[in-house]
Amino acid sequence: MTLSLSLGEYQRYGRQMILSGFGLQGQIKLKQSSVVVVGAGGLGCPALQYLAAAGVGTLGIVDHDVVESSNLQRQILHTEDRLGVSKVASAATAIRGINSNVKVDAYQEMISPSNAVGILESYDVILDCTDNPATRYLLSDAAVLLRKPLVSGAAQRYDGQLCVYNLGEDGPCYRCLFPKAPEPGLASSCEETGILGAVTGVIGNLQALEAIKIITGLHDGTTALLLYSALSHSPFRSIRVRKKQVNCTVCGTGGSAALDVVNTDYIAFCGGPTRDWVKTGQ
Amino acid sequence: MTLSLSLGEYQRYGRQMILSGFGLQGQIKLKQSSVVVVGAGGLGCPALQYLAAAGVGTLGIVDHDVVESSNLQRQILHTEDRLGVSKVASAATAIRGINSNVKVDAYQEMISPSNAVGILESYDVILDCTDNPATRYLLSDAAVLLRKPLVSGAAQRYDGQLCVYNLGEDGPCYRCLFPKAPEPGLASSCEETGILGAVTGVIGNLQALEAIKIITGLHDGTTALLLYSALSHSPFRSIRVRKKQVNCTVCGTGGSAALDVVNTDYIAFCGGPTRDWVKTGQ
Amino acid sequence: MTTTTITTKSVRIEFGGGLELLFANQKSHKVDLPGTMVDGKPTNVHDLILWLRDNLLKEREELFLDKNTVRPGILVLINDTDWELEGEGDYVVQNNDEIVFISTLHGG
Amino acid sequence: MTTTTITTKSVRIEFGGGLELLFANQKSHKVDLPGTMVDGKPTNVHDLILWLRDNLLKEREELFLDKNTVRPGILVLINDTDWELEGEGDYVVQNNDEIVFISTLHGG
Ligand SMILES: [Zn+2]
Ligand SMILES: [Zn+2]
Repeated sequence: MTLSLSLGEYQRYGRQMILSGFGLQGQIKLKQSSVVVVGAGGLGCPALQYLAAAGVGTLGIVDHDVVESSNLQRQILHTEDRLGVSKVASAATAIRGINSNVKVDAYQEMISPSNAVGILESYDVILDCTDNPATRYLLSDAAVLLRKPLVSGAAQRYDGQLCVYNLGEDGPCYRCLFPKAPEPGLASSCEETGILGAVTGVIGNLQALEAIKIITGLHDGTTALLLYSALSHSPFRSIRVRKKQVNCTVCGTGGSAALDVVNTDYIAFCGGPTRDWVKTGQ
Repeated sequence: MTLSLSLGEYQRYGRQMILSGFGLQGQIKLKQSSVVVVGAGGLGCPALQYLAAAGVGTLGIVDHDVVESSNLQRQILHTEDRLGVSKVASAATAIRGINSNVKVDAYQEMISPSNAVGILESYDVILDCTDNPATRYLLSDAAVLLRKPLVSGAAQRYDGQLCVYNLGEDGPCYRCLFPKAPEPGLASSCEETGILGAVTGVIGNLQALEAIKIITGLHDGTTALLLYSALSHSPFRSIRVRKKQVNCTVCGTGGSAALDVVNTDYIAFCGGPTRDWVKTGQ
Repeated sequence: MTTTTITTKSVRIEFGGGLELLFANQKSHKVDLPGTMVDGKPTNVHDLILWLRDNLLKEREELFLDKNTVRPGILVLINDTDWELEGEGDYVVQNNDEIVFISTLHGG
Repeated sequence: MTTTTITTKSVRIEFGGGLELLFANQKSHKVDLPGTMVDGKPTNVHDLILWLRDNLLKEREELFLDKNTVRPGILVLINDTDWELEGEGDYVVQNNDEIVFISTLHGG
């Protein structure tokens, strides 16, 4: 573990190290920390960008897909000359350009019940930058099992949502808020509903910020749901949400013990296969 | 004027073109539009990134400075291998990577009373991504003179502010809200007070979004001031602000006629030279 | 001699996350609710949900309701607070309350 | 027989944009203001500003006040509205009002 910084690091990070409540300790915490970003798309790109720039020591990136033309409108780490390249490789290249001190672990695979715990367990904070309900339940269950905070972002059309699940002793998990999955077909994807790129930018950026707050100890530890509506005169709304639910089937009393991520069929739980816009997209 | 799109453009921008209220017309408006971003730093980088990705036809970038190590913590278009390169050239390179269809005009000079009108007059929307009061007053006065909306962002420490000035018939200018400049020394800069990179990201990103809303006609035309405080439990607050002030010395009745940007000493108006953190920074 | 007092409660309703599409694509509504139900009990959020179905919903009831409550994936917010903290459907609606129905987003 | 009623107004005060540094580095304050001033007039925002100077300000008055009002660059917000729309200093403070003092930021 590195407990001091080089002169170059002082120069690079000085602007944030002089912040009250941040300091040298905050920078060292970032350097020693690891964050895994699941999904290197509209939310994952801005999140990775600001996590790398801030000096997070290790970044994991999980995505099975390759860069396509329709991604470039919002997935701002990917470039025209990396069309056809895997998103994790493209994002890793971009991150190296910003900050070569960051160690990048690239997982070019789809997160699934069988690989989730193995991939996620070595990171301090998990970012949900994915695009479908089944993966959101999977990541939440895995975060509960691994006792890690899950910074969850979502964006569709002109709207976005942000919440940190499984935070501290009494923070709720995704299932505490949404015990039953929505009907398939109601969970529409970006391809079907459209998305303004800058909306994913705002939410992904805020996900990076929440992760940085958690790592450096700047987070107040309470759970709030942030709602964003880009066309509204008053575009942001912060909601006070329930605490961990005693009767939650996963994080509630006796829940965790029964948790068996590997053998849960998340697709079936969510009512069958939902359309994968990343895969079918164009 | 191009009134249709190529197949490649349909593919690239499809996700936003299917949005209600956006459509083909919205995309064509973006393509025909031009936005000038003054300052290619913490706010300018994310703003440029999302304006380019969305397909704004022409982007102007104004900055006199070169990329330094202390910038990389938040100025996410600049890379380690472009240290020492001018910020406008570095940003232009990054934009070309994202979207080679965007025409980039790079102005490697400091915006000043003598060049402001000449640079800004050919653009539809002006983004204030600068870092000192004198330039903020200059850009506001020039925007009034040129009758263009000014999307103004600011960020320090963990806080940010966003407002669109000079919007529509009765929107206020910066001077309507702040007729008198703050005392020098009270207007502290990023170097003195510190800045968390992701905070500039959120505000710069929102500046791009406001510009896109204005260009595509999605903006509701009312002026609000958005306050952002990253560590707060309820981090955003939207404020209803005054309309254009009749007695404003610049945009009020008889004000515009008297406006003489070229011969105004903005530095003196703001109480003498303020420290330029970009220049002195390290 | 009997006196009949008709009381109504004025409530602001907001829909988000796509739910507005079921309500004439309008996000914000101002509605006047009966102060009490036919059984004499004061109007609660459960009553409000059924009232919205009968009076404001334009299409596809199954995207809003499931077994007489909001369908899974919809969060109800009472004055910027999760309704679970306020008693869920049993919360008695107050004059000038703001009640938000928001569908969770999954895109990214 | 005379009755003296002491009325106070409870007001939430927020400081932002760095102003909190002058107020013990605390952004949020709950204060009880006298309901009327010595001249018998109800307490307005101008009175509140002077009251804050006398009771809450910890240092460097010149960063908060200039000629008995807030210094240039500070915006006053009354219940999320620019005070200019509410009568500025003449606005009579109401119980439970939230008044925000925010310093404009210039960084980027
Ligand atoms: Zn739970
Ligand atoms: Zn004006």
